Amino acid sequence: MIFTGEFLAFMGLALVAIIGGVLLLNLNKVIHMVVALIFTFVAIAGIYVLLSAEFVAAVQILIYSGAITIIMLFGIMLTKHDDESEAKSGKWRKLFLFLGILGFAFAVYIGIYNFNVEQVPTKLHENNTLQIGEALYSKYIIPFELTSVLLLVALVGSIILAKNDKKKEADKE
Amino acid sequence: MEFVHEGCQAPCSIKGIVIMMENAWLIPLFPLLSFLILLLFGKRLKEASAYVGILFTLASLVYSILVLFERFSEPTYGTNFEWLTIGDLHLTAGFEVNQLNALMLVIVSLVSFLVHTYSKGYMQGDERFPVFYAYLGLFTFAMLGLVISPNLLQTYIFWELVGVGSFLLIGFYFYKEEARAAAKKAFIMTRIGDVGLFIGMILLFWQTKSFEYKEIFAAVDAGEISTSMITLTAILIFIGAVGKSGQFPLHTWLPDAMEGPTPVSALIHAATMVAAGVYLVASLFPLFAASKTALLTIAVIGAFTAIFAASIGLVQTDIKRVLAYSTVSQLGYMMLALGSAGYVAGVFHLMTHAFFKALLFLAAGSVIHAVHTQNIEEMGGLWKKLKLTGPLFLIGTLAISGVPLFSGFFSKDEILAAAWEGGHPILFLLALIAAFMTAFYMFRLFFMVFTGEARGSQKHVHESPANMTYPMILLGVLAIIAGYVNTPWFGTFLGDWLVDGNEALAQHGHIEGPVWIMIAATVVSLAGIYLAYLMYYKRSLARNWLSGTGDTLHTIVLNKYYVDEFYQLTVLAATTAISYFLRFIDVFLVEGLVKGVVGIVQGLGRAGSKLQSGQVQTYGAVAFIGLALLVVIFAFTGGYLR
Amino acid sequence: MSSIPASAFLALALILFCIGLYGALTKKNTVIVLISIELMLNAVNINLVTFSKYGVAPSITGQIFALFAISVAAAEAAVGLAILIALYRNKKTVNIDEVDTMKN
Amino acid sequence: MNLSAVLSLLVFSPLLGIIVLALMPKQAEKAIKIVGFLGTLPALFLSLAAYLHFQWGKDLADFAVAKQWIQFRGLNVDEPYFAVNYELGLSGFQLLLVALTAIVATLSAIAAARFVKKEWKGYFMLFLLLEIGMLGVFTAENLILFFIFFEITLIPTFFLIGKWGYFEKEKAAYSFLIYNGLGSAVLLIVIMVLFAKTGTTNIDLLTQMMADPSAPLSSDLKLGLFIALLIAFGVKLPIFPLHSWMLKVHVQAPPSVVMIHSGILLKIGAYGLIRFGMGIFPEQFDQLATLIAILGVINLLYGAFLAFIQTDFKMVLAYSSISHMGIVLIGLAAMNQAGVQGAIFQVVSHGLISALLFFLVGILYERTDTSLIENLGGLAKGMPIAAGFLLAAGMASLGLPGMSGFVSEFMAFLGLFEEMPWIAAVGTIGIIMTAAYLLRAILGMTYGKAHREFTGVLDLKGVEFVPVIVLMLLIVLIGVYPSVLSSPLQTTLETIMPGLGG
Repeated sequence: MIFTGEFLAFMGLALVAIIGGVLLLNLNKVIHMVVALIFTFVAIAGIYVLLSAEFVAAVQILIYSGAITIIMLFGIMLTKHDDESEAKSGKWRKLFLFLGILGFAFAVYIGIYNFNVEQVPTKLHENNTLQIGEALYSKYIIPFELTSVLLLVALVGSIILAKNDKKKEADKE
Repeated sequence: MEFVHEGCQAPCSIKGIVIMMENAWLIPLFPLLSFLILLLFGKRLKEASAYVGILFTLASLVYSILVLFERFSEPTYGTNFEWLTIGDLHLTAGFEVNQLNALMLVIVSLVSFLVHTYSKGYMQGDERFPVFYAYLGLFTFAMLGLVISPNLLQTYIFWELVGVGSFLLIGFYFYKEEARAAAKKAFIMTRIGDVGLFIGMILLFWQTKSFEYKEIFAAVDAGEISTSMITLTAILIFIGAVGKSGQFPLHTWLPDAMEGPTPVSALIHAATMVAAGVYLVASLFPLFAASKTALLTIAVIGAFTAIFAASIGLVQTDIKRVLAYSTVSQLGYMMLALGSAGYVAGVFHLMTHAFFKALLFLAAGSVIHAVHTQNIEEMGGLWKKLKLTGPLFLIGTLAISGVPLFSGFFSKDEILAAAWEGGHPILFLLALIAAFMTAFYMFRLFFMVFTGEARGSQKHVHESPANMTYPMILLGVLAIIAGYVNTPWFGTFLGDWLVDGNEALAQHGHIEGPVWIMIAATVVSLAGIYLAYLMYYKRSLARNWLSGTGDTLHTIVLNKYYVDEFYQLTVLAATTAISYFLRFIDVFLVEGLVKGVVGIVQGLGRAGSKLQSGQVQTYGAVAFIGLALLVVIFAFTGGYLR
Repeated sequence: MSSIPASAFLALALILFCIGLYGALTKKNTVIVLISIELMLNAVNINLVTFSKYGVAPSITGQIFALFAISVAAAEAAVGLAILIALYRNKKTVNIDEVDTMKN
Repeated sequence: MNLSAVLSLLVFSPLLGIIVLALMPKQAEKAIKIVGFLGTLPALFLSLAAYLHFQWGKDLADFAVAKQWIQFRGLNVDEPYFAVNYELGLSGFQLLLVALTAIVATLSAIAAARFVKKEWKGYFMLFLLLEIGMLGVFTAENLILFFIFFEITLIPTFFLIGKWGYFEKEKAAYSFLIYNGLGSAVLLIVIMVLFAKTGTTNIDLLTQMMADPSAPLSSDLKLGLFIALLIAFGVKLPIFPLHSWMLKVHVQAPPSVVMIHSGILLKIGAYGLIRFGMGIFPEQFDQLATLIAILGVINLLYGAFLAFIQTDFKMVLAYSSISHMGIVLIGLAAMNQAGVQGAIFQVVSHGLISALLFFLVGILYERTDTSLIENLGGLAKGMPIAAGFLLAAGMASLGLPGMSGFVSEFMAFLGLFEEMPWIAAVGTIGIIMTAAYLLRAILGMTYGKAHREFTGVLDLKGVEFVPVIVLMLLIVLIGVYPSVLSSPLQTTLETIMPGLGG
């Protein structure tokens, strides 16, 4: 195995991502968990760069590290949290789930291990954004437009969901 | 439908002109038409229905007579078409006109026609008048169809239809509980017999691969069927005849069937349907003749029924029941004749009996019509009031008693001769005793009804209308002269004709008995009449000189030897017991099974519903663990479960 | 050409996916559950992008799909949060094991 | 002439009715009833046309249709495909059952217009869906397709019983669903094993494959599969002791559904036994023939004896159905042409007769509010026409010659007497018992003293005559001229029989 700069970068980013994930599982305060996850998201953006997907990396930072994390923080702020929540829930379930996930990971790992992927030179890193733009506006135009519809629906839906009850409550009072 | 002419042997195609017989299938069709028309339009036709029925049966009658006359000069005619294909088995339907069939056609259509005419008067005013005629049409159709059937299957089909016709007519007064019970009993009792016929027929089929009489007889002749099989099938078929003809173990329905309207009793339970059993045995005679055991069985059952029913007839007080038991007894005679290989004797008596018994029933109907009761204790002295019915009834009584010169005398004589010649001296003796009893109870009936003082409340006693008396007169004439077609004195035309051209039957033709038999028969019947005369007319002999009312013997006989009660206690009770036992199984075992199944399903359901905590995470966890398990197994085994 | 084998990326994605899954199925706090799901989606995106570079026929499609997945995830997060808030308003809790309306 | 679309059209034609119904307002009672009735007509006309097509001497194979549908295989490219095709076909036997289904369904729609008192829209939609299922079951040439249609019949029936039935309708519906669900689960296992082992679910292919001694199934496995099939269809038929669900259904379901249920759904069991049991596993059938004959006789007698003591006329009819299905088993057990043909005849004939009887019972129940024999009596006075038809239907049911019941009973026994005369002889007791219990029940209701409160009840009227007369005419037609049924059957018999070695 050759320690190229690329490899070192990968190792570092991967480590950060995994540590972020583990912290998410083990931290006690909800806010801390979310913050831990920001590291993971950013690290993943780095991984994308390594995979010659600069545009996706940018989107990743914008949406995950930016938008989604902020949304989650708002969610946390708008609700009450008795933070030492981890307690009674079934130990057995956790154990079984852990074993199951371990088995699953192992099985998939065997698949990955035996999976020999050929590598051919690509031009993905050249004008990545241009390529994506061309593809999006030609081949994937319909899914793209549908996505916009989806986002619109999600926007309207969330507003209604979040708002509707308030009105009712107001009616009650 | 393609008609296959196979019954037509060489001579007939040369002689050619068999127009009447060729279309003999029309004969049963006329009454069927009558049935259908009345069924559909009866309500509108009302009383006019009678004319429809009468006209169609008249057509049948005329046609039957023409066919009979044609049959005198022409050989047997028959034709078939394919009715049902079962793979390579081809079952046919068709018709055949042989001597026996032709004779039966005339008897049946004649009696039916007369009864149709008679009923016009008798049933006057009944609100279901058209229905009655419709039923009569159905019955006549079935009976005529039965008579011309060329194969066992078709015979069986019409055999059952005849049973239904009889069932419907017995239950005609459906609102009477007795009628309902009687109809049900008649149907089920005859069905028991029919099953015998059914089994016998099918067994025979697998022996010969055919239902055709001709082929069966050919196979019997050629010795293709083992003797034991012949005996078995013959006896099974005879069971069918036992059911229909009211022979001993299955006779109980026939007296009860008297709940039907009286013309029906005359038609079905005297002249035609009950004779179907005898007819069946007669038309299958070559089969029976091939087995000594079968013949003996028939003879013994016939003789026993004859004396058994006669003894019950001695004490009955219902005019129709007396006649019913006498019918059973006379049918026993016919069976005895056939069982003693007296083919001609049996058929001959069948014919004469049809006439005089129909006469008796119609006359009895006329009496009932006049006095509105069936109990002979409440009659008496009707001779002067019923100027026509009385003498006619007397003619019938004389004929059935076997008084010389009347038709019954000749046929009964021939049966006695057959029994004697057939080597059954004991059966002969039984028959003789039965003849004595017959004479006695018939005259007892006659004296009680027509002579002496009027008992009971008879107010407006009047003779029946013309359309009731004319049929009786015609039958009266026949009851006198029908015997002369086959007598030892004037030639045995009927006997010779019946067995003509049929080798299997030739040896069972007319039987010339010793003269002493004739004398003995005469003496016996005269003795019976004299005894009845002493007891019921002169009353010089007390009615209870032998056995008073209330005596054990009298009670037993009056209750018909408790056969009904016996069945009630054994067969019916057993059936009910089995049914309840099975219900026990159904309720406890099968339902238990059900409960078990339900329990398991419910248990599974409960266990399942515990998993339904409503928490998405649990669901997800369970689903994922399952998936993981599958994936792991998949990974380790490297593919499908092998 | 890259010196890192594709399996490294796939393995990383697998680990992240498992972490996300464990979190989604065990955490009580609904917000965290939602975030865990986001993590799983991210893991999937890594795979998509990986296969857009590696394999016999690399193409931009993988990245495009990753983009779609991201936008759907964003929408999901928004709706999920809206539901969460509505739920909180009714139940005064964000603990997922206290939400069992499906049972009735 | 290409007729391959006709069959799909035939099977799915009720869909048209469903769509139209879906668009109609709930309250339009009359219009819904008319549409529901019209929805059954295309299938009826098409099936009659197919029958005429056959009678004019054309080949029924013209109707066969086969399209690729589902294909899949394992990860290895060299593995063969597992293909589930969309295959419908029509043989003489299937043709008869399809025609029977179409006829009874149409008549049942008429009956439903009479008997269903609420939520007509839902009723007729489910009813038409049920018809699709039934038509599909009888035309499917493929086990998986068969199974799908089989399941389609279960669900609507469940709702039809559970929603529109009498007092204990839910109980009846559940016991129907549980039993038939179990039966179909067993059936599914059999189908899957066959599929996995042979790679095909086409019935004809399977039949040929099984006849081949080198088939990839051991004889033990085949026997096991056959027994499983016997159980699966035994539930449906039903065979003692799997019958108790059917009693509840017959008593609780609305008359129009019972007409379908007893007339056709039970027949799926018989159809399955003949087509799959006898067609695919002839040797195993032969091995167990004696057992099946005994089961048949048990069914026959058990049903008859129990019918003899029932107090509810519907129960009498329910047990009589069990009894009559015994005759189907008897005919099949004979394993000869007469027996099998008798069994098939019995399937059709009992379909018609029981539809007629249950329709009449429905009428009686509606008019008098009771079906207890002891509460009735003397109905011939108040409603002579209905009583007359009831008696005639009873006569048909007890095997009166000249009606369809006799022909089938006769042939079934004819067949069995050749093979197992003793068992058959015991079975003939059933013939007597049938007469006894039917007469007891029917005479108990129609004859005798008239109950005063029933003197004013209405007789049959108007549209009620249609089902009664059509069914009666068919019954008599088959009884008098059985070739209408037997001629389409000859080819079917010829294809089944070689497998039986007889």
